[in-house]
Amino acid sequence: MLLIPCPHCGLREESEFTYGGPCRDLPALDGQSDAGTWSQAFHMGKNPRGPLRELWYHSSGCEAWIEVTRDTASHEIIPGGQT
Amino acid sequence: MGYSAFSILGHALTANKHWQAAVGTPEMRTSYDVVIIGGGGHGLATAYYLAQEHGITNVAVLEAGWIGGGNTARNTTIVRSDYLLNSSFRLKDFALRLWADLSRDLNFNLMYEPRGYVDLAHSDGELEHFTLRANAMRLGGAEASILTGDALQERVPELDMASPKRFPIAGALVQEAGGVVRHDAVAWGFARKASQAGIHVFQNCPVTGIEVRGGKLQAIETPKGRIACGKALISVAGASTQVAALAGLELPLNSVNVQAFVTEPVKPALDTVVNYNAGYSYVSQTSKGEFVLGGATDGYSSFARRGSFERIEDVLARALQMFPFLSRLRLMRHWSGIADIPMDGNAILGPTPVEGLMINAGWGYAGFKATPAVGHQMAALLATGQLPELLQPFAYERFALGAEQDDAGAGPYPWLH
Amino acid sequence: MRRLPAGGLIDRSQTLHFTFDGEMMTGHPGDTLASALLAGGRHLVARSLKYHRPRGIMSAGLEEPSAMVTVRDETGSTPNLKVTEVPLREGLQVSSQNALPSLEKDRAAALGLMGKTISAGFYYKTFMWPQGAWHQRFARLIRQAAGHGKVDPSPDPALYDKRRKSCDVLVIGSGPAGLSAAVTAAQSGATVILMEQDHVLGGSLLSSDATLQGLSAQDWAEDAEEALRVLSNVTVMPRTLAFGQYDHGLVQAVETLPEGSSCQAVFWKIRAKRILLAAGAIERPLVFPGNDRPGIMLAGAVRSYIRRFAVAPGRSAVVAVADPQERADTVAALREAGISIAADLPAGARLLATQGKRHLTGLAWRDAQGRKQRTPCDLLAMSAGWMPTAHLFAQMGERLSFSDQTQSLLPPETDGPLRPIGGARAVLDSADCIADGKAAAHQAMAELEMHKHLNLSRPSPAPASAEVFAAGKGKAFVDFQNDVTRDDVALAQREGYRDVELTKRYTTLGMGSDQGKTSWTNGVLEIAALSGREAAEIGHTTYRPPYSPVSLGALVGAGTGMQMTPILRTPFHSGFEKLGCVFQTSGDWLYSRYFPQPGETMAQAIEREARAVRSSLGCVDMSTLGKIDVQGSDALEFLSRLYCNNFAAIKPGRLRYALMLREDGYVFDDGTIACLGAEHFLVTATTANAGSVWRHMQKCAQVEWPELDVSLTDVSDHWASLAIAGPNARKLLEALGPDFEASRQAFPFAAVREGQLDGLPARVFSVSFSGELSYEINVPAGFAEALLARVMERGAEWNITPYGLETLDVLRIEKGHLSVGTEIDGRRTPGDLGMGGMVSKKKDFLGRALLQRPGLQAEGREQLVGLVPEDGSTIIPYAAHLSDSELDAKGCAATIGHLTAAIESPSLGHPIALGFLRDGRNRIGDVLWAHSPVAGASVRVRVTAPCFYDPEGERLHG
Amino acid sequence: MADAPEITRASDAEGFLPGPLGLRLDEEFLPLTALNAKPEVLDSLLPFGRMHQDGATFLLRLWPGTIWSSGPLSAGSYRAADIGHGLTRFRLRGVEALHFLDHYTCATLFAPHIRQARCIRTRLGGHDATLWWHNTRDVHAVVYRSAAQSFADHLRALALRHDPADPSTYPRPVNPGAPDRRG
Repeated sequence: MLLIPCPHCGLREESEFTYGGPCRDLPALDGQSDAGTWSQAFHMGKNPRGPLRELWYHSSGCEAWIEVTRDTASHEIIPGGQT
Repeated sequence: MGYSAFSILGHALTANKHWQAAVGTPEMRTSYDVVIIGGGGHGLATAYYLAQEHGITNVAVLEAGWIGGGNTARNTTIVRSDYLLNSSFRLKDFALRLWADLSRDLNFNLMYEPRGYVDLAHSDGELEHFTLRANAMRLGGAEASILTGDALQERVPELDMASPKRFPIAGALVQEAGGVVRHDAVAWGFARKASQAGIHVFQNCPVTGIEVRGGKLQAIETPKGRIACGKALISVAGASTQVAALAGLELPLNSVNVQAFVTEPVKPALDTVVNYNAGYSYVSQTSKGEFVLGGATDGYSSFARRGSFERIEDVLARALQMFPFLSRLRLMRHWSGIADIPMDGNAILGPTPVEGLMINAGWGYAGFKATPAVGHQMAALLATGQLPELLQPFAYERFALGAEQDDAGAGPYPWLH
Repeated sequence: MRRLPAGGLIDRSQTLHFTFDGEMMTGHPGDTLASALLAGGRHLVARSLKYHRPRGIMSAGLEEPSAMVTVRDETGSTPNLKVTEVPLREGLQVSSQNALPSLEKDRAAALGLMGKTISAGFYYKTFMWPQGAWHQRFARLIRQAAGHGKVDPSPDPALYDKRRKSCDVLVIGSGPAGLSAAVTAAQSGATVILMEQDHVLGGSLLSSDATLQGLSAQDWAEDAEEALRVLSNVTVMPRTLAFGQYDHGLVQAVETLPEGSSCQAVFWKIRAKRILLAAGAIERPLVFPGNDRPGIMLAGAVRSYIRRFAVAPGRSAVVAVADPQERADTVAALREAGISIAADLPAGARLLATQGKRHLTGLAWRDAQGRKQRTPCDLLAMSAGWMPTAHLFAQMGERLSFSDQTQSLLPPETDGPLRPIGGARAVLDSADCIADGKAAAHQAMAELEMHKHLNLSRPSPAPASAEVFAAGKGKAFVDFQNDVTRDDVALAQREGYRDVELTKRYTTLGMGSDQGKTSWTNGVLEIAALSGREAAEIGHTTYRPPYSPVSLGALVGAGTGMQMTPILRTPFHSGFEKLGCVFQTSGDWLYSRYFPQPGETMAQAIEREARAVRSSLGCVDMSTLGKIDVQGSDALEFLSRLYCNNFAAIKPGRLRYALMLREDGYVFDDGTIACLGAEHFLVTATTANAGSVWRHMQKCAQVEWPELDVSLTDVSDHWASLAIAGPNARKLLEALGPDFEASRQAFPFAAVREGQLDGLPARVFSVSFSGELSYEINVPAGFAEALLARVMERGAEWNITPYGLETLDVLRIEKGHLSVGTEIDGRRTPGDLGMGGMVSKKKDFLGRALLQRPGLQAEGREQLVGLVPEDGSTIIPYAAHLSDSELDAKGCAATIGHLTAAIESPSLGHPIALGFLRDGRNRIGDVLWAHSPVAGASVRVRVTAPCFYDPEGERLHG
Repeated sequence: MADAPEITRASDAEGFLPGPLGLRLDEEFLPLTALNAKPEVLDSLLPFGRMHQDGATFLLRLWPGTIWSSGPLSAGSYRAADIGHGLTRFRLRGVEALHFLDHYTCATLFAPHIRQARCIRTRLGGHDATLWWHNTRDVHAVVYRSAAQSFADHLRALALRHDPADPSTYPRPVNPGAPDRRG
C-alpha cells in the first residue's frame, strides 16, 4: 500500500487515488500529427525498472491529477521528481 | 532412464543414490543454432519442441535465476480456453488439448486435472455475454456450457448461491476441460526432456547484451561468455522491456504487479475452479490441500514483486461471497508476479524488426495456460522461419497498424486489463 | 497429573474444562492448549502429513511444526490451529487431525514401511499411465491423504472488523528488548503502540531465571508493563500478531479479541514512522534419526512449560543442548521440576536413534570417545542454537546473510523504517536485550527529532556455541510438518534441484503452515553440507507475509454479504418501491428493472410497458447517467477537443448527440451536450462510463490543456432525471407546466429549456433513447418524490406506465441505438457503429490521429447491422454467431460476426436482432446463419439496416 | 402554486447507531454551491485545506480550484454550480464520534495539520467522504447522495463491532504529566 505525496493534501494512502499511467509527451492536437508519430508516442516504451514519471488522480481527496516520480522496483517515491 | 512406478521401486532399493540430474550444468559453447532467453515454462517448452518436432538440439536456454522461478512459479495453475476473440481462443484451446497428453510425452507427471472451470456471471446481461463466449468456443470445436439455477448448484455444490450477496449469481460459463496443472512440474518436465535431447540449460545466467548489426542478430552476451547465434527468442515475461532494450527494441507494454495467495492445507473441500466476475476472484484447491486464490493486477507499473494488501482483501471478500466457509481458514502465504501487459492486453508473438530475434511477451497474468501451445508454435517459427497462422494476430506491429486484439475491450491502459 | 504443585503464571483458583478427542481434560486460565495437554500427560497429539508418524508438542510458540488440531467453539470449528497458539477457554472441543481410525491406531502409519519409494518428488515420476489416470484415480487418493484438518462447511457467524491506527513508534514483541524500547520511546513523548502476539506480555522473560536490575525477570517485566499502563500516549495490544510489513512503514496485524467481545478478531493497519521488531529468536532443533517422536522438545520450550505453566513435560530427561550456559539453565529448570537427568550429552556426542512408538522411551548415542550408549528417557530437551525472528524485516526484499559466527541468518544493519532489535538480531542475553531496546528507541527518537542523539552502543549478536552434536544414518527430519528428511534434501541436490528455491519446491521443505520456522536454518546447513558449498553461498528463499497464518474472516472485516462494496440508489428508489418495482444490481447501481402487475412475469411486464410507451405514455428513471457542468470562455473549445463530432455552431437552448473517442481512435462513450449559455454546457455520459469520463475530463482540463479557461463540476447526483416518453409526452409536459411553452415550435427535438413544472424548478431536455417523443425532466434530487407523484397523478389521463431498464433496452434495440457493453464494447470505430459521417473533418480532437491507422480504416471491418428471421417469425437465439456456412459434422462453423442483442419486438410483432457483421453494410439483404450451439438453434436471418422502427424519426417530433 | 416542496431525505439515518458507543447519526440537508476559479483567485477567499464559518456563511476549500459554499455568497470572480441536492450531509454525534471514524478513514484524522484544520476529504469504507468538525463530538460527514443509504448502513455495521471495554477504541484519560502528543 503506497503512500502517495499529494501536493495539496500531503501523504495519502494509495486507495484514495486512481492510477493515470506513465506521463507521455503526446503530440499537440494541431491537426498535423499523423498516426505513426502518435502511435510511437502513445504505445511505445515508458516501462522502466526504476524512476518513472506517472499520473495519479486523487479521486477520494482534492480531485486533482498529480504527477509523481516513483521507482517502479522499490516503490520509493522520489521527491521533486527528477529522473 | 524413464520415470515409472518400477523405476521408483528399483531406485528405492539402492537408497535413491543413482537418480540422474534432471537438469545438468553443461559447458557453454561459443555458438548455438538457437538461443532462448528465459528459462520459464514458455522458454523451456520452446526448447523441448525444437528438439521433439524439428530435431534441432544445438540450443541454449539462458535463465537469469532458477528454472521456472518467474511467473511459472507464481501463477494460480489454472488452464482454460474460454475466450471470445477467435485469436485468443484458438491458441489457448490448442494448449488445452496439448496439456492432456503432455505428462506422457514428457514422462513427467504434470498433474493435469480437468476439474472444470466455472466462470460466474452476476446479471442476465452478463450471462448473455458469457453465452456469446460459450457459443464462440463451441463453434471453434471446444466444449462449453451455460449453467444456471439448480444445474449450477449441482455442478458446484460448495457454491453459496442462496444467501443475499452484493452481486447475485445469475449463472456460469463452464468449461469441463479447464482445470489445474502443477506449475513447477511444467518447467521441470520440459527442462528434463530438453536436457536429455542435448539442449543446454544455463541457470543464474542473465543476458547482459544483444549484438545487432545491420538490423540482424549477431550474438548474445552473458557472464558465462559470448554466444554467436543467428536466431534467438526473448521469453522473459515481466522483464521483456529491459531485455528487448538490449537489442534496441521498444515494446508497447507495462509491467504490473499481480498477487496470489494460499490458505493452510485442508482436506478436499472444493473440486472445481470457480471465478467471481464482479472484480476477479478465482479460487481452486491444490492437490496438496491449500486453497489458492488470485485476482486482478495492482493497477500501476511495478517490478517490485510486491503489491498492496488491499488487492488480497478484495479477492477474499469476493471469495467469501462464493464460499462463506473460507472465512474459517487462514492465510498461509501471499506472493506476487510481474505481469507484462500490452496496450490491448494480449500477447506479442513472432518476429521483431531485428532479423532473427523473435519475441514472446505480453502474456500478463494469462500466460501459464498457453505454455505448450506457445512453445510448439514458437519452435515452428524458429525452426522454419514461417510465421504460424495461430501466431499471426499477435504481431509486434499491430498497434501501429491498428489491429489490436483486445479481449476485454478495456483499451490502451495496461493497468486496467 | 504433571502439574507442578506451585508456581507458573496460571490462575489455580479457576479450573477450565475441555475435551481432546472426546477425553475430558482440565487446565487453568493462563494455560495454552499445549500446556494443558502436557499437564494432563497427553503428548501424542497429531500424525505427520506424509508418513503419518506419531507427533507430540515440540515447542511453546508459533514455530510449532507438528502439533496442529481442530478446535470447536460456539462459532463452529477451525482446523490447523497450533496447540501452542490457542489460549485455553472453557468448553473447547479439541480433536486431532489426519488420523483414521484414531490417533493411537492410524492405518496410514503403514506408509512408513514404504520407505524410500515415497521420498521427495515421487509423484512426479509415476501415476502417468494410462492417460487421464492421474485425474480419474490417483489424484483423488493423493488429495484425501493431503491436507491436515477439515473445513467446517457451515457459514461463520463471528463478526470481524478492519481498522487503521498510526503512531510514531510501533514496537513488535514484548520481551526484554520490546518492553525496554517501548518504555524508552513512550517516556520521551512519542505515541507508541506495543504489540504482543501472546495473551500476556514478557516474552522470554516469563521463563527466565535471570536477575535484571536487581529484580527477577518476571518482576522486571511487570514493572515495565506498569510504566506503560500509566502513560496516555501508549496503546498496549496483547493477542495481536503483526503478520506483515508493507510499503512505506505499514505493518498489518490481526488482534484476537477475548471471549464475549463484539468481534472475534480485528485486522489492524498500522502506519508508524519507526518500527522496532523485537520478535525474539526461534530455537533450532537437532537433525538426527528419529528426532520427531513425542517427548522430544526444544530446550527453551521445556523451560517455559516448567517455569511459566508449572508443568513437568516428562519424568526422566536427556539434555542435548549445544550452548553451555543454556544447557546449565535447562538442567536447573529440570531439577526445579523434580525431573531426573538421565543424561547430559557432552559436546561431540553422536545421536544415533530414538526408541518408543507413541512416546519417546530412549535415546541411542555415541559419546565423544565413540562408545555406544543407550539411555532410557521420556523427555529430550534439544537445542542447536537460536535463529533471529527477522521475518518481518526480510519480507520487504532485503536479504539476510548467513553468519558463521552466530550460525544463523542475520539481518544487516539498516536505517529503514523497520529495524530488528534484541533476539531478532541475535542478541540473546536478557540484559543485552534491554540495552539494545533502549539504544534503538533513542536512535529512533533522535531521528524523529524528539530526543537529542545519545549514540548509545548496540550490543553485538551472540556467537553460536562451538560445541555441536553429530548424527547417525537414518530418517532424520529437517522439516517436521512436511516430513522432509535429510535424504530428501540429498535427493533434490542429486537430481539437479540445487538452487535453494528449487530444493524447497521439489521437497516441499518449509512450505507447511509453519513456513519452515524450525527447519530453514537446518535446511540451508544441510544443502551446504550435501553440495559441498559454504552456508553463506546458499542464500535463503523469499520471506513472504504472513509471519504466521491469519484468519481470512478478519482480513475481510465488515465487507461481507450486501456490505462488500458500496451500492448506489437513485433518488426515485423509494418512490419506485411503492410502485412495486423489481430492482437489479449492475455494477455500482441498484436500478429499476421492471414494474410487474400482480401475477405478471417479467416478459409480460416488459411487453405491456413497451406497448404503453409506443402507444401512449411511460416514464423511466435516467438518473444514473453521468452529468458534468462545464463552464468557461474555453468551454466549447474544451468539448470540441474531447468529442469527435462537430457542434461548433451549437446555440443556447440546443442539444447535440456526441461521440467521445479514446486516444487510440476507438469509441469510448456517447452522450449529449446541452448548451445552457455561450460559456455554459451540461454534458451527459453513460452510466457505465460516468466515473471514467469524469476522470478523463479532469485529466484533459488539468494536465493536457491547462491553458484552457474551463471549470468542471460533477452534478450527476444533484439532478434526478425522469424521462416521460410516448405520443402523449408533450401533453403531459404542458399539463405539468402551463407556462412552460412546451409547444413543438418553442421546444423542438434536441433542445433544453429551464422553468417551473408544477412548482418544481426543472431543466428539461427533449432527447430520446426509445425513439418516441420524449422529455428528460431534471429536478434537484430532493424533489424526485414530488416530481414522480405529480407525473403519475397528471399522467393518469394518458394511462402513464412506469417502465424499467429492461423495457428501455427493448425500445432502444428496436431503434438500433447503442448501449455500452454490447455495441460500445471498447473495440469499435465510429464507422463500425454507422457513425463515420459524424466524425469531423475540420477540427483536431482526441483520437483523430490514431483513428487514421490502416486497420481502423480498412474495408471489411465488422459493422453494426440489423437482422430479422428469414421466415419472419422464428426466434433468433440471443448471443448467436453469424456465419455464411451451416454447422459441419462436428457442430463447428467459421464465424463472420456475432449478435449484440436479440428480442421478440413488441412494437413490430416479430423477432429482431442487432449485431456486428464483417463488411455488414455491403451485405444488407443477404441471408446468413445465426448459430447458437448453447441454445441448440441455427436460424436463417436476413441482414437489414440497424433501425427497425420509425427509421425517418418522425415520432421524435410528436 | 404550492410553496417549495419538502426535500425528501436520501437515507433512513435518524437517532442512535446500534452497539455500545452511544453514537447518533442524523441526516440534515445542507444547501451547497460549488465555486470554481483559478486556485490563486480562491486563495484570497480561503486557503486550501481550510474551512471558514462566519454566521450563516460556511466555506470549505478541499480542492485547489473549488470552494464549497453554504449560505449567502460574497461577490467574487468565480463560476457557481448548485450541488446541494447531490450531496447528503450526516451528523455523527457522541463522545467517540471522531475517534470512531478515525479507525476507518484512509487518512488519519488526528494528524497534526488535520487536527488543526478540522476538515478533510478522504475515503471511508469505499465511500468518498468529506468531513469537518468544530469539536470532536459532533462531526459533519458528506457523501454523494446516491451512496447515502449505503454509507449509513455501513456505519451501523461498524458501530456493532465495538466494545466499551476495548481499550484500543477510545482515548484514555490524559496523565497530567504526559506531554501533549496524544495518539
